[in-house]
Amino acid sequence: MNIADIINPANLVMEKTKVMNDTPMHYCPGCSHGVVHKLIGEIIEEMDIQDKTIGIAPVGCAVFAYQYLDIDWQQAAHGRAPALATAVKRLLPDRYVFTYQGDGDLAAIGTAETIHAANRGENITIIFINNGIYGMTGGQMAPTTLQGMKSSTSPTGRDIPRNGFPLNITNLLAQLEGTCYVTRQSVHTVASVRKCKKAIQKGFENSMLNKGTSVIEIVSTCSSGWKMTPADSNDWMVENMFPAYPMGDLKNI
Amino acid sequence: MNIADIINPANLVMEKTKVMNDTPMHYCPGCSHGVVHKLIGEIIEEMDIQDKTIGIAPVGCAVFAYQYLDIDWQQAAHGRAPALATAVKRLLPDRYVFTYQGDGDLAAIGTAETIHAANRGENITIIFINNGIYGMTGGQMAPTTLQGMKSSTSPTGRDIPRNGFPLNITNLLAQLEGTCYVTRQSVHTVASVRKCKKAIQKGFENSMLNKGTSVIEIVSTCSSGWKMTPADSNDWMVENMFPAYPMGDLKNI
Amino acid sequence: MSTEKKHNTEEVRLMKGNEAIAHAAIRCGCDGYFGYPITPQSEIMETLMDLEPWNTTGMVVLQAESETASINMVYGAAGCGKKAMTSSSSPGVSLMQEGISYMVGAELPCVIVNVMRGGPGLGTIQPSQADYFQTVKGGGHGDYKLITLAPASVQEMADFMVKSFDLAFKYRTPVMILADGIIGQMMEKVVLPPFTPRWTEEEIREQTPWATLGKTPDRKPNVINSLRLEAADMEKLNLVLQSRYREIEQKEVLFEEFECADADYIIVAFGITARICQKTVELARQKGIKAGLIRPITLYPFPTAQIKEYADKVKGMISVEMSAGQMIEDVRLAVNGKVPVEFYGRMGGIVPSPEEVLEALENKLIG
Amino acid sequence: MSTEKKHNTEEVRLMKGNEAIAHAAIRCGCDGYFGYPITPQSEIMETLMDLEPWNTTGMVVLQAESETASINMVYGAAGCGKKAMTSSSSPGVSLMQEGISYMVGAELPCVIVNVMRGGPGLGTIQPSQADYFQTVKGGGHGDYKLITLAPASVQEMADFMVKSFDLAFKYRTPVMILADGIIGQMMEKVVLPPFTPRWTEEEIREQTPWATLGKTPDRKPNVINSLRLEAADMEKLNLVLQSRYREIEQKEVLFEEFECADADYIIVAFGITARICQKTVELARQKGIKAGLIRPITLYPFPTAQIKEYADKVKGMISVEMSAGQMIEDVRLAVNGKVPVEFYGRMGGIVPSPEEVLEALENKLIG
Amino acid sequence: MKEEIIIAGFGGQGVLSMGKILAYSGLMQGQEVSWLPSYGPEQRGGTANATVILSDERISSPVLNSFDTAIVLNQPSLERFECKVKPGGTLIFDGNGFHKFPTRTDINVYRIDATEYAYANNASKTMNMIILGGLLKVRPIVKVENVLKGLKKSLPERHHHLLDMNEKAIHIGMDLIRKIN
Amino acid sequence: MKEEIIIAGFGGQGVLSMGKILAYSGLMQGQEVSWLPSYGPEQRGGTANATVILSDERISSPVLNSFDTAIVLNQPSLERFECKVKPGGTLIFDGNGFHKFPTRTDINVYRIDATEYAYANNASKTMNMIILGGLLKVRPIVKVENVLKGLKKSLPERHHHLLDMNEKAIHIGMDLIRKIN
Amino acid sequence: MAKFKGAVVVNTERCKGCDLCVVACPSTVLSLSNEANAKGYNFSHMSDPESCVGCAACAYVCPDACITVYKVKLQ
Amino acid sequence: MAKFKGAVVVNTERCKGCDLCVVACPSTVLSLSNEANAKGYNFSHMSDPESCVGCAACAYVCPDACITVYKVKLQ
Ligand SMILES: Cc1ncc(C[n+]2csc(CCOP(=O)(O)OP(=O)(O)O)c2C)c(N)n1
Ligand SMILES: Cc1ncc(C[n+]2csc(CCOP(=O)(O)OP(=O)(O)O)c2C)c(N)n1
Ligand code: SF4
Ligand code: SF4
Ligand code: SF4
Ligand code: SF4
Ligand code: SF4
Ligand code: SF4
Ligand SMILES: [Mg+2]
Ligand SMILES: [Mg+2]
Repeated sequence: MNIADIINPANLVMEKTKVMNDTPMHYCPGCSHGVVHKLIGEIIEEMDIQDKTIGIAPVGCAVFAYQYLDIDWQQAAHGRAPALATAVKRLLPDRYVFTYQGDGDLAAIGTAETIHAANRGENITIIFINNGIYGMTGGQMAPTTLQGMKSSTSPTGRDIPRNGFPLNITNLLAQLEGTCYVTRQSVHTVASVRKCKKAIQKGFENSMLNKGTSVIEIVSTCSSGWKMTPADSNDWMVENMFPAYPMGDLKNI
Repeated sequence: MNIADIINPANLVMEKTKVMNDTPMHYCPGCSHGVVHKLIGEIIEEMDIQDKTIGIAPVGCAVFAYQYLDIDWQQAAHGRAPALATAVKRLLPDRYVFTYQGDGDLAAIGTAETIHAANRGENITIIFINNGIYGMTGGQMAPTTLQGMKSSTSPTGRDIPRNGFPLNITNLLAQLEGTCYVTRQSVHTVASVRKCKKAIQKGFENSMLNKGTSVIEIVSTCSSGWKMTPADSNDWMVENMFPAYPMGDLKNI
Repeated sequence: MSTEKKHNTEEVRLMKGNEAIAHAAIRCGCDGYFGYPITPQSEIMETLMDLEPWNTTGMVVLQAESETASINMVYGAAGCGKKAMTSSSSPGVSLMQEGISYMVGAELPCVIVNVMRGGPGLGTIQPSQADYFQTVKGGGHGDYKLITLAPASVQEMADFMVKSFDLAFKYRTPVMILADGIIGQMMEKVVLPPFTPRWTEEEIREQTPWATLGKTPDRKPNVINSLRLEAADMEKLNLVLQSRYREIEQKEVLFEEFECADADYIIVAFGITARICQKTVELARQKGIKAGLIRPITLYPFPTAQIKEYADKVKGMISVEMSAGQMIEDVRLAVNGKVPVEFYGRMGGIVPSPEEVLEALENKLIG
Repeated sequence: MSTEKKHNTEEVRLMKGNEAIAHAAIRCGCDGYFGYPITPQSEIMETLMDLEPWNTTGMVVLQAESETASINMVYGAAGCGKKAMTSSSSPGVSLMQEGISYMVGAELPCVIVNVMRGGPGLGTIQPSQADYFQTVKGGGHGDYKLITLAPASVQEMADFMVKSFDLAFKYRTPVMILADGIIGQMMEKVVLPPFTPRWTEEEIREQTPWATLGKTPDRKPNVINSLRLEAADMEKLNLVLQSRYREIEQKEVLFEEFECADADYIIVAFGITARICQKTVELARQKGIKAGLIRPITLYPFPTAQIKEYADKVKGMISVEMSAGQMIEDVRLAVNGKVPVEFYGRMGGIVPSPEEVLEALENKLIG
Repeated sequence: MKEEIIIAGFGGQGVLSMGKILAYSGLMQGQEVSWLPSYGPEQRGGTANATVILSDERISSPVLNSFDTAIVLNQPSLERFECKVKPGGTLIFDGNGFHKFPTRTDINVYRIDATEYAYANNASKTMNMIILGGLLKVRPIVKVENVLKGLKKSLPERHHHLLDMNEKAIHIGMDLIRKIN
Repeated sequence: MKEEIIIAGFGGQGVLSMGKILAYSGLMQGQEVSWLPSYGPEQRGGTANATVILSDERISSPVLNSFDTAIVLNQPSLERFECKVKPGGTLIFDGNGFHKFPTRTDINVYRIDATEYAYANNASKTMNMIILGGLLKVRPIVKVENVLKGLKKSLPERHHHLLDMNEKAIHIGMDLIRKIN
Repeated sequence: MAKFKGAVVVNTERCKGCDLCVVACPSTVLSLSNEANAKGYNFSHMSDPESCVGCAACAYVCPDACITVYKVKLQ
Repeated sequence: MAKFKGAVVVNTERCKGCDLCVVACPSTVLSLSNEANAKGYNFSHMSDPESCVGCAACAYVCPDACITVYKVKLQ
């Protein structure tokens, strides 16, 4: 059986979800954002909720998310996505409302909005891409940048006394009574991609069950900011990010 | 022995600290703010650090703290006291720098500044007056207002689905690696006043030991906001606030 | 039903300006209020919480964690084609400047109420008009204008609430109601606007086809967004906005005249100050001074043409404000050098009296 | 010692405007920088982090969690009599408006650098001058003015850094350096300012007796504060500020003229636009059009008197800006109707070319 | 007819609600009215006041510098507002706790010891109305029936049984007030 | 003398640093210089460019609409900048990956296959300098010695041993470039 | 066992009559006066001075720092 | 035990040559081409197509959703 015979719609195993359009993504080669976008698109397709989903895009590399996933989007001011999502969900309670935020967006400038939306138990899904750096603006230190990790504003590595501790904001969110599901995932292997997809889907489902806020942190790579190849970034992430941000559910009620 | 004989400097047991001046405080009768002011004044007098202490006043009923304690003060924008304190302490590391903040100031609008200062482990002391209400502006709901508690913006009582959960921010602060001492106190009895004073003093001392941030939450009353007499407020606090905000050290390292 | 009963009586009521805002918001079909307490306007949210419109019209009322959150909640709600509003006072409105600029850029309608107090800084809670520049020239970044209505009575607080939403949706822009501590706090007679139901989802789809309600198969995704990576695209967005502003300047100017027909001297004043200056005009006329008053009701669009016209007829004008002199620049730009334009103002929460304004007019203009 | 070695060479260097800001800040004895990344000015903090001044001058450099935190850190540092600064770009500066108003009210000196980008909203990262109103008229609440310096070269980025701190402390006011994406990003030759040590605590006590360094027995407590509960007190504070502004308007105006002596037409432009318009003047002169250029260097205080004087000599003026027309209002207020004042501008990050400005001048003023 | 009134006292003395009742009364008899409170934290423990205007014509400025009538219920308010009464105008004070007394002779000064009366008769809830009664005795600017209508309008229904008590208080005040100059 | 240059290509092709080296070279020979990059996220994956001006006089506008010389290293850059070269000006392109080629005849068009050369000779680190060499062959706006001085100035000391290699690359570029119209 | 006798001085002009000292006193020494101070507050005073043991409980809890406490040891 | 044979189609114009599919493929089917696409990226392609088992690992990890996977069961 030759290849041309295999490549036949009848034998299709996997293809790009229809919720994702053909616009080439602006992300750097190997960027985790792309994988997560794909998963969201697939979930929306599989749950058949394209007409019921409203995404809130951050300011960060994912600011252009609206160019790639064919759903309705609002682009929020830096850090304020949870405030937008709060209002959207309260006014349209039968819609799936999710925010998509980076670590600068969610854990620095947006700290108050994130914590208060989660503490109010807004029935939204927060997808949190923690790549330990400000990708969009050229690789500055993020709240989640690891001790000793280099960035353009910590060129000799994050120094605790000067720059403070890496902020494990997901731990805090898990503490809040308003959250129902808080989990930490990654997308660097087939298995992790599969698990992550399930987690996001659970977050989406929760938002219709009046259970409160779901937070899916996805520990991610930023090969540009980290100045490594994508493959090396994955290895570095496993070795360095995972100990600080361990995989798994923090809360599931 | 008659009273006139007893009232004699030689027999003095307790008087107003000299760090507190003679300006009458604007607080409502029985307001906890007054007791805490007094304690701070006493500690500054006893530690003999009047010339080394810089207080950061909030926006809230304590906005006028600078009128009563004879130390140098900066009056911060609503919620931003920890940002001011960060800069003051970093530029004057041999000074005692403390913030004095209400629950609206610290746990609502100032959430991000509070969490990040604490997470950076700024060597400051945060004195946090949690009276479960916005006293200054006339008794609106605060992040710490209890479930079912009435306020001018929750006239039928805090309703979780609509207003969210009471925010136990001190629990979150205790989680952060930057804090060295996090405790919850009150000032409604002689014993609690004594304990609270020790806690504040420890916070002041910590700030010279390069240990990180000290947070002293003082669960307080606001008889005006709660619409009770001061004495009833104390009872109500013990019965209702303490279960939600239990007394004692959350962290002490 | 119970809604109508609760809200639809046409009687004359006595209430605070702040309360009137709250009542009128519910009655005009507002979908969501998001705010944070600050004196002297906290009664707006308090009244809403008391009226519990979520039980009647279904309006959402949410106390946010800050003004920054409030304005961004308004953004989210407005993005869904909803009638959303917030209110605050000066320092709180400063915190909204980024959000306001974003809403302009994303072409979103909303109503913002600023019940001004004396600044700068924490200042005082006493009334002021010193946020004129912030509102009218642009406190946020970038080129934009906010339609600005300046009520001078409790009745206008109620009426402008309705009008503001109309303008906001007509031009897809945030609209500011610029009041002050006095109008917010004082009680006067008011007839509340009639009850209009909130838009249904069908109406929203019709009225605001750009709203993010979920992408249906019949259309492309709707995106609420102020980002344009390419400068050329960003300039295009700006040109759209600017041409809209030209239209607004043509069509939406509102102002009131008092004794201007034969006036030698014209006072220009807005909001509560105009009420005070009306008394000044009366006092002046008693003294034989032919004074008149122009009250800009829309601060943007400013009644430039109308003032310009009077510049040919009078001997001078004086701008009276509770500020160090802000609107006077727009008066001067309108007059363009034809007659002297003087200023009288009080700052930091002091309210000028009719008598002192008369004195200023006599000293500065008549001499 | 190693500091002097590192910073004190007088050589000509090639660097970005943003880098020049960072170098000059260290050299002029800045005590603290607090900022949050945003394009197109992130190199300011990056350069500081790279230079590690904490090892040399002891300067504190801290990446804050937001612009709101940054400006309030600046407040805290300034309250201690320290030379503190922040930098950002348009949306970030909008978030600082409350803090700026507070610093004005508390009479605190500081330097804020705004490397403007196209707005409104998230807009574009391309260069813009559309934050003129926000800066010069008052983006925050209340009556205030910010001394505003508009550099047009990398050299001026360095020089104005030094000058800004001088002015800030002279008048106890925040000072804005209003640059744009081009000046921040381009490299040019620059001679850095000489090295000045940071003030010692004794010097601070002398220079800023109001600073909160801890209450010593010889004085009353120092309080940094913008609150005045009584309106009368708040008005007093405002009167102090206003009289200071009058002094600034008298003493601190800076501007540059180019070919104005015999000009029939004057272009008014600031910052990078003035550089472009200089070329326009050259092109115009080649064509026999007597054009000249006035470049306001201080946008506040604006060179009103100087422009007014030219209004008697020329046939018309044109304000050229990377905005929809903001500075033009100040030009018109100065000219006060004497000659026509036209406008040419590009928006949203588009930079006008010298040729198109010439065309606009010909069409609008001469044509 | 136009009456410009200031009512001032301690925060707890109910000066704001007294002003409101007056304003409602004006409303009931078809007048233009305005009520402007002092507001904000200075109320806390400190003093409060309300400016009330009742007029047959449109009210221009709700902010006043001088008044036809001043009702002052504590010492600081007397000191602040005595001088702001227009010549020929009316000053009413509750003498309780005063150590300095009004001195102007170009105005009509009345004293009403409502606090004392209320204390003695356990009637602190109607102290407001007693003073209002005193005012209406010397300045009958609104009819008592309209005051009661206004009260009815402004009180929640569950408090309507108190109307009688309030009417009585008005008459008590009318008896209690006396001119002292 | 005044030369207005645009250098454009993919983000990873080092166009910004090539511009910087040119600017430094100008600085070394005492000229006025300006270097203006495109900046921001469009660099990511997309294209980047730098405008460089070398002049004996003060430079007014650092922003240009037309150029004496354009160096384009990818297809989109050719499409964007070919039309912006002044008549009589110079266009240099690296043919790698191009499928459409320059068409203008009123300018001098040169091709330099530096990518191909670098690929074949494992010299990708000096690709910049090869192209710069090509430029200097056809537009000798700065002296090679000043380029090297500039490089020395802009490179951290630990990289100074690379100077030789860079000098060689310049000469390779001078050999490689050829006129194609 | 030594016995103590105490006395307190209330700064009556500063006192706001909040009653907290009254509640806190273990010996019911204090009560609020019928008289009001210039601010209109019924201030605290020793209505049963003989019972005072100088324990300072009143002073500890007083929010307005109005109470000065004296104490002597009774032989 | 049934065996599978697979094939993938890479959208070469969309591919950014990030190499993640190459690393992820359990059968080393893929490698980056020497050729660059219009964006300048050396795209991924099947250099050992015979080994493909259609496991879709490559597609799972591809950030740009460039890979379509086909699979047949071999009898
Ligand atoms: C108010 C404001 N401040 C700063 C910025 C600049 N900015 C844009 S994205 C960003 C951070 C991006 O980092 P992150 O949220 O981690 O997202 P990533 O790019 O890493 O996915 C910053 C600081 C902005 N646009 N607005
Ligand atoms: C930016 C801003 N928003 C709102 C306010 C109004 N305000 C003043 S104090 C306060 C809350 C006070 O509550 P809290 O912090 O709990 O202090 P408390 O008065 O209870 O001691 C608010 C909302 C303000 N001054 N500035
Ligand atoms: S900069 Fe980092 S986060 Fe942004 S697109 Fe590139 S790899 Fe992804
Ligand atoms: S309002 Fe509450 S917190 Fe404020 S002074 Fe009164 S009792 Fe204290
Ligand atoms: S000292 Fe003790 S006994 Fe005496 S009055 Fe105070 S609390 Fe009562
Ligand atoms: S506790 Fe203090 S303020 Fe309260 S009644 Fe006693 S003495 Fe007065
Ligand atoms: S389908 Fe599996 S075997 Fe085939 S190329 Fe992809 S990863 Fe390799
Ligand atoms: S993972 Fe996708 S983008 Fe990366 S090389 Fe493979 S096909 Fe190309
Ligand atoms: Mg990130
Ligand atoms: Mg509180």
